[in-house]
Amino acid sequence: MNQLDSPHPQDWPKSLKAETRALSFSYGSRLALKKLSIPVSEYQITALIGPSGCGKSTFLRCFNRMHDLYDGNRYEGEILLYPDSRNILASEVDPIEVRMRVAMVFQKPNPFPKSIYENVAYGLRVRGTTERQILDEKVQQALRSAALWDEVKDRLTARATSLSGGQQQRLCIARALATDPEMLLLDEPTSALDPMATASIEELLLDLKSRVTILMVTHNMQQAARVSDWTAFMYLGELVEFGLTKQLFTTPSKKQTEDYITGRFG
Amino acid sequence: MNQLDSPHPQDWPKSLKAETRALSFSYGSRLALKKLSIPVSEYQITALIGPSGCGKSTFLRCFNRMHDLYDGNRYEGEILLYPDSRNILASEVDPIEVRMRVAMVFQKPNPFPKSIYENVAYGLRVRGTTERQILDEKVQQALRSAALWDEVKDRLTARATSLSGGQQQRLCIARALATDPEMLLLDEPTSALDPMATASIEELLLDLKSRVTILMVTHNMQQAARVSDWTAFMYLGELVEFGLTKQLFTTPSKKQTEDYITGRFG
Amino acid sequence: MTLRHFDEELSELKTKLLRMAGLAEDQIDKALTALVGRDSTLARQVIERDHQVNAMDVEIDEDCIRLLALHQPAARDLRLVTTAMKIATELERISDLAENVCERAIELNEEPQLKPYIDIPRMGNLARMMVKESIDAFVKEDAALARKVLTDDDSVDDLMEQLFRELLSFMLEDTRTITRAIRLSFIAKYLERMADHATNIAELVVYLVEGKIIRHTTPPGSSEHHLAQP
Amino acid sequence: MTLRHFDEELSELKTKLLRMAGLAEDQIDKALTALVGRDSTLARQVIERDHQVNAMDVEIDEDCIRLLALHQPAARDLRLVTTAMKIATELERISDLAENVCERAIELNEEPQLKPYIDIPRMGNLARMMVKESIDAFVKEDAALARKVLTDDDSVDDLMEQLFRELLSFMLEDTRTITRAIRLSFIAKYLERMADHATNIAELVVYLVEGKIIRHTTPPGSSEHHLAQP
Amino acid sequence: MSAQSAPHPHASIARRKIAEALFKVLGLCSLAIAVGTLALLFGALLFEGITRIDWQFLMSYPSRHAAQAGILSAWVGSTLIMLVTAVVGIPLGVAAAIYLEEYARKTWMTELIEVTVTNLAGVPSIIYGLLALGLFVYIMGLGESILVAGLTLALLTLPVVIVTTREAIRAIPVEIREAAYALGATKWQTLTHHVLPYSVAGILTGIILALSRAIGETAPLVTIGALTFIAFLPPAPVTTHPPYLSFDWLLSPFTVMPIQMFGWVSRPGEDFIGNAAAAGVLLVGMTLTMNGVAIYLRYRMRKQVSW
Amino acid sequence: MSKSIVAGQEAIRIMKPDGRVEAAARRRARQRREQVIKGGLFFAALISVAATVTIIAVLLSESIGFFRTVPLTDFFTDTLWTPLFADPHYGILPLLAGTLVTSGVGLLVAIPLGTVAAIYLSEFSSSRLREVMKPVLELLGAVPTVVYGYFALVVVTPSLQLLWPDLPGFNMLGPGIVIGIMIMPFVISLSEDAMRAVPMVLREGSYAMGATRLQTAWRVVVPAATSGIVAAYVLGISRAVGETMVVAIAAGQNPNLTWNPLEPAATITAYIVQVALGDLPHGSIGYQSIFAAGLVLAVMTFAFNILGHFMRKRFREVY
Ligand SMILES: Nc1ncnc2c1ncn2[C@@H]1O[C@H](COP(=O)(O)OP(=O)(O)OP(=O)(O)O)[C@@H](O)[C@H]1O
Ligand SMILES: Nc1ncnc2c1ncn2[C@@H]1O[C@H](COP(=O)(O)OP(=O)(O)OP(=O)(O)O)[C@@H](O)[C@H]1O
Ligand SMILES: [Mg+2]
Ligand SMILES: [Mg+2]
Ligand SMILES: O=P([O-])([O-])[O-]
Repeated sequence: MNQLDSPHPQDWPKSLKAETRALSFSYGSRLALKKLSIPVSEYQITALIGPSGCGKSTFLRCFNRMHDLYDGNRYEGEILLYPDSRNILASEVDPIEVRMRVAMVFQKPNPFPKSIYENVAYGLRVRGTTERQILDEKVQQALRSAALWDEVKDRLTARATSLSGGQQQRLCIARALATDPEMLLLDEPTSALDPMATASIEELLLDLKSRVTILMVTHNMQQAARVSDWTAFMYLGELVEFGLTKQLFTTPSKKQTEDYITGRFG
Repeated sequence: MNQLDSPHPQDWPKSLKAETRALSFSYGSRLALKKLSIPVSEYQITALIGPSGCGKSTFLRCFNRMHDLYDGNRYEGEILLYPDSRNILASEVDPIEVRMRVAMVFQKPNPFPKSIYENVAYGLRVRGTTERQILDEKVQQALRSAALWDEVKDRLTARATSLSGGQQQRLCIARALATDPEMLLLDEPTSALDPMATASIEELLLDLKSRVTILMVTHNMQQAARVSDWTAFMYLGELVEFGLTKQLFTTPSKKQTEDYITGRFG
Repeated sequence: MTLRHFDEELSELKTKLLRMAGLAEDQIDKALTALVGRDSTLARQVIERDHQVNAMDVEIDEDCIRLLALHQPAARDLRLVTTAMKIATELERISDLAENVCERAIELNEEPQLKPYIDIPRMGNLARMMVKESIDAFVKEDAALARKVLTDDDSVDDLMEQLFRELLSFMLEDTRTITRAIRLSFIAKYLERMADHATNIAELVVYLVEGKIIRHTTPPGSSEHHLAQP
Repeated sequence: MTLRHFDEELSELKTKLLRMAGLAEDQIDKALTALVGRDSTLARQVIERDHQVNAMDVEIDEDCIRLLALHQPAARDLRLVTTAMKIATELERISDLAENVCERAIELNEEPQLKPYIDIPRMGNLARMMVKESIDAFVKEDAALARKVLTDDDSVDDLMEQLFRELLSFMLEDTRTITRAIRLSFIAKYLERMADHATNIAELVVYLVEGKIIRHTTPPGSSEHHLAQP
Repeated sequence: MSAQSAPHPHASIARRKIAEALFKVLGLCSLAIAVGTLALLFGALLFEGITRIDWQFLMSYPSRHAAQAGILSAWVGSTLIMLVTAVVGIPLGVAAAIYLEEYARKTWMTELIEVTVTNLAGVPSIIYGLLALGLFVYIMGLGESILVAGLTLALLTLPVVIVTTREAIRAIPVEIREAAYALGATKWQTLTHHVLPYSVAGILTGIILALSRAIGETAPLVTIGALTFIAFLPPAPVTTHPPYLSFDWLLSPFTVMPIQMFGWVSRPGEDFIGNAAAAGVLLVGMTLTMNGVAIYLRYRMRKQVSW
Repeated sequence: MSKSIVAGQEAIRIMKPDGRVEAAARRRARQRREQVIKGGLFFAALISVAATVTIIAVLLSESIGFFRTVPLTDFFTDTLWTPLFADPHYGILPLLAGTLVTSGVGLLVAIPLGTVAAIYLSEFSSSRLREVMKPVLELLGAVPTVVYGYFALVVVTPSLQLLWPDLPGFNMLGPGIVIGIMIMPFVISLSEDAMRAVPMVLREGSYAMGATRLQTAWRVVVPAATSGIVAAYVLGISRAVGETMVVAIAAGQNPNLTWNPLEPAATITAYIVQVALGDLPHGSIGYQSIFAAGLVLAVMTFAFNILGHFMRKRFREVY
């Protein structure tokens, strides 16, 4: 494992769920990620922070090969998913297979304009599950995990778009959880929400981490500070510093990190 | 002057630029503001905070009668603009006249798709100024005030949309300043910007307040805390608490305010 | 909605402070026992244990810094965290003073007892009570209880002055008692300082609850007018 | 880009602390002059002035809370603010101790001088130096200078022990000197505490600069082994 | 406020307001012309034609005598041609739109397809007539038949279907697609589970608009040699013998309503103007009904969808 | 992987190491299916290219015969178009003139009225009026052209004759005006779209500066929407040039080299209709002449369409 020259070298995750090794990524000829080696600690929350355009979203979307949907994108390096140490960027790996293991929640809540129930059940249906009983059970379980069950249990057939923004985002989390993913990616999951909805999502993430490994991007440093266990600070497609959140926010080892988190960047 | 039952009654602004008196506002039949009496202190920054939908933007937009652009809106009560104590909501007052005194900057930077120069000169042109020399002078002065002159002085004829988000927002501020408004309204002026651009706008506002009275809405409590002198906390169209920012954020007098600023709302 | 996780951290912080306070009280208690019972072994244990309190001070300090850095509390939450940080320092000082008492006790134990200790344990217990009550006030966020502690401080000061006078008379009578009397007067001074620190904690609690800084508005407990002209 | 306004506030905070430290040093200085020059008027002035330091303590405390609440600093900024808050408390204590020195000086002035004061002013000046240097270290954010202060503390402790021994011999010789000797030993103790507080400040500076809490890792300056068996 | 740049704010406001009032009058006049034309057109058609519309008019073949002439063969022809157009044009158009929106990568080929689609949308209909005349009638030898007419109109409506379908599909936010993919859905699943169901109202609107345009087309059908005088019906598509279905009607000659109307308009003399107007009333009625349905559908859709 | 293995989970875990072989087979099947679907859709998309190519091919191949007989110089310089006469002339100019005059009249009606109406609808009208006007304009655009031809012949020209009593029954002015009204909804709709696409925040920005509605419309909205509005004009021109039935019915069918809209004349489209209505044998010069005329028309409209396409694309990219 590539140990960064951190002042706290002992503070490298003990148990990994995933890890990138010299991951580079280009949009066409534009190199957006430069040899990133970042670990993702199992059953913890890892946050990616950095100025706009530094490649946080790009990095995140490598983990479920979202970039494969668009032309001209190129990965280099590896993303190993543990425990099987599979390199999910390998050409013989089907992106769909990766997406079945690694779920994602987006910046803007994006429920399907279907019923609440069908939204949550969708991942299962795509995988071919049709038995009503399994679906019911899983949907309920996922909604409970997303702390949404009590609010929607009486209107599972209502349109998902009739929910409030915060509820929609929790629904999207429930949808992602319904298929028991090994890892959950979140790309600025609260940037479209008001402070109260944000707080409830943050609470939810803290609850969820006992069950699923979470990798999240956030624009909001305070959010990373509040919820994450590990933080990676990126700049211009490169990793500047990775470490325990509490260390990074109190005693960062790099001047650049210090400047960024105290708002004196650039 | 209507003194709220604040624990610090001495902390009411000394010198007012404006003041609402029992201001109510309805969108059609929907009552959005309920008898608000809020002072706006001269040459200081007053921030409006509160949960989404509490009526912050609605309140702000009363000050330049933006609501007159749409049908079915109804004001009640008064907004007095000092020193002349004119009630700008009076039916004989032309909204255009109000807007010539009170400038506004919006949530998303909205430069006109014209040159940088023309953007700043727009307010003057609208008022009929055509002399090149006056325009040149005013444009430069406004760009300097908005801390943008050095960045754009060599490309005044470039398209405003070619600027970065933060620069665009400063351009919008320059545009608003070019006509020497008495008061500047800002509706979440940094919510579309990244943290660095946000910081530069905040610095700018702090610089500007020696010259113009500022009333701003912000979603971001920390921002209100950082930049404002006075804060009004609104909820469901009503004023919950108004006071010195430093008091409101350290020792609010209302439980509701306390809960909101510590994130325990609702 | 509540910020459950943050609230949990805050209550954990309180619990830690409570534990630290318990430890500090116990240090006072044991120091007094060691002194009164002339038990140097116990005294050494107390000295030994001070590092635990020190460690908790550092831990609480780090927790507070972390909470400030990661959660950026405002209003009451902020007062709670900064207050906790300061209370930890006070408790640490109290434990230090208990250590000092023990040091003197050990020295005293090498000579015969000067006199039966009556006022000293009373002072000590009063100081311990004040620590306990101020921390209770903190945990319950009870300003009234905190204000009560402030008045207790006067009794400690009175006791100390009485003790000083008594010790002075001993010294004047018999020069062989001087070393011991001085040691005892230092112990009295230590106990008085403990009470002062408890007072500080109580003042912090008032600030926590009411948002008002009241220290220096009460007559300062540290302004000593003991040893009034004999 | 820099956060100009916030940086201004931070440097204002530093300036305030510097002013407060200057005041505290001056209090020490004046207290020593009053003591050595047997000038009760000056001593009373010092006691009178203590409230200024207290007021600054409250002011800095409020400033820090305000900065924490309004700007939510992180990393070094956060360390700066919390450190400033703690340093103010230390300075306030130092000024209190200067006040205590003056109280004893006034009492001493009502009797003939026991002995020419040599070690006491030396101790006092050393303590004042330590305060000055620790605050310099803070303003310059200079950890090396702060570490130097930590070593100075030992000299103060040595001086104090020497003084205690000397005072003890006075008392044993002549019981009429006891009251004065005790007052002087308290003064010595106060000065030693000042040095300890300066040490605390220095430790805070190291934390500010390096992010490491070093207090309690150095042998505690307050663990007193004076009054070694006569 | 600075006094130097705007010395008389009230005067300036007043002046600007006058200009504004003048412009408003101008705008209302322009709109009035458009609406007035429509009203006038309806009025004229109804005035001339309403008396001619009756059962007999609907159920008669053309005739040399204006009073006996009817539009039976025309509306039957129109209906059958629409059937062919719909069957051929809709699947192709929708499929092409799906390809362009969902599958096409940014290549020169895609760009070419895009340009040709927008170009075809603007090509005069008579050019389609020439295309059909050259290709279907002569090269493929399909004659002046219903099939050729249907194919021609299918080609003509293809761009309309493609453009409106694409717009409907494009209205589905990319987030929805990414959500489906992120859950492990394949492209086809994403398409059939989400994209098409959510855009069906928009697609339907496009189809109706395309057919309403086709039903009024005259020039291309004239060009391929449609006759105005058809006094018989095409063979019935349903027969009494097995296999009960017949496609002979596809190759039958035809006329359609707009051609019938054109025929009557171009005849010298006043007699047939009434017939022309009556056909016009029916034609306009049909297209307006179809458009009305489309407008209503779109209105419903707009109200419903909130992404 | 989450610890709790609940019954039924196997169904959805095609990734489990033991299920990998089966998953591979399923994956291949799935990928094959996706490929087939993609191929089918691509074929459908190609139809439009094929149609364009075929149009060009048919027009070219049929006109080659024509241009073997008629030299290009004659075609573009001769001032008579009489292919069916005994003394045939093949000068396209009269048809071109007819086309240009009718479209010109149409544009003179459609562009000013359309632009003003679009600005009015987008910037001034109440939302109620807009909601009513948009569908009305759409209906105006949906009326079959043959009906407009009837309207031009039966209503417009007689009305114009009240103004100019010696206006012939067939003339270019009447159909020109009707073409203008016909493409007006199109111009209004496209320009209004372009103006609507200008974000509301820009307008509010202007109002907030103290601008009136007209100033906002004229100084901010129209400049911002320029390329969209011009694209509307260009596509409108293409429509006008290709319009057939109105002119065929109401402009007369005599090729007549004149720029005077009060005279009757034939347009390219009208000529094609006229010939098609007759019974010309396949391969005859008359038959070929309609393809030559069509080629000219196609070239013109292609040019406008492609120009308009790129302008619209540009304005769409801005917002
Ligand atoms: N589809 C794309 N094609 C080309 N370049 C892209 C694309 N998406 C992103 N980029 C570029 O790659 C870089 C990294 O973008 P990315 O979206 O990952 O940044 P980010 O850190 O997530 O920023 P933000 O905080 O604004 O979301 C940026 O410079 C961006 O301009
Ligand atoms: N144009 C409108 N018509 C009807 N109701 C409106 C309109 N605009 C806002 N409202 C309602 O008025 C209330 C106040 O809205 P406003 O936009 O002022 O809230 P806000 O405090 O600015 O919220 P946010 O922080 O989300 O911007 C809300 O309930 C909103 O739904
Ligand atoms: Mg708002
Ligand atoms: Mg200690
Ligand atoms: O530590 P103190 O000097 O305040 O007792």
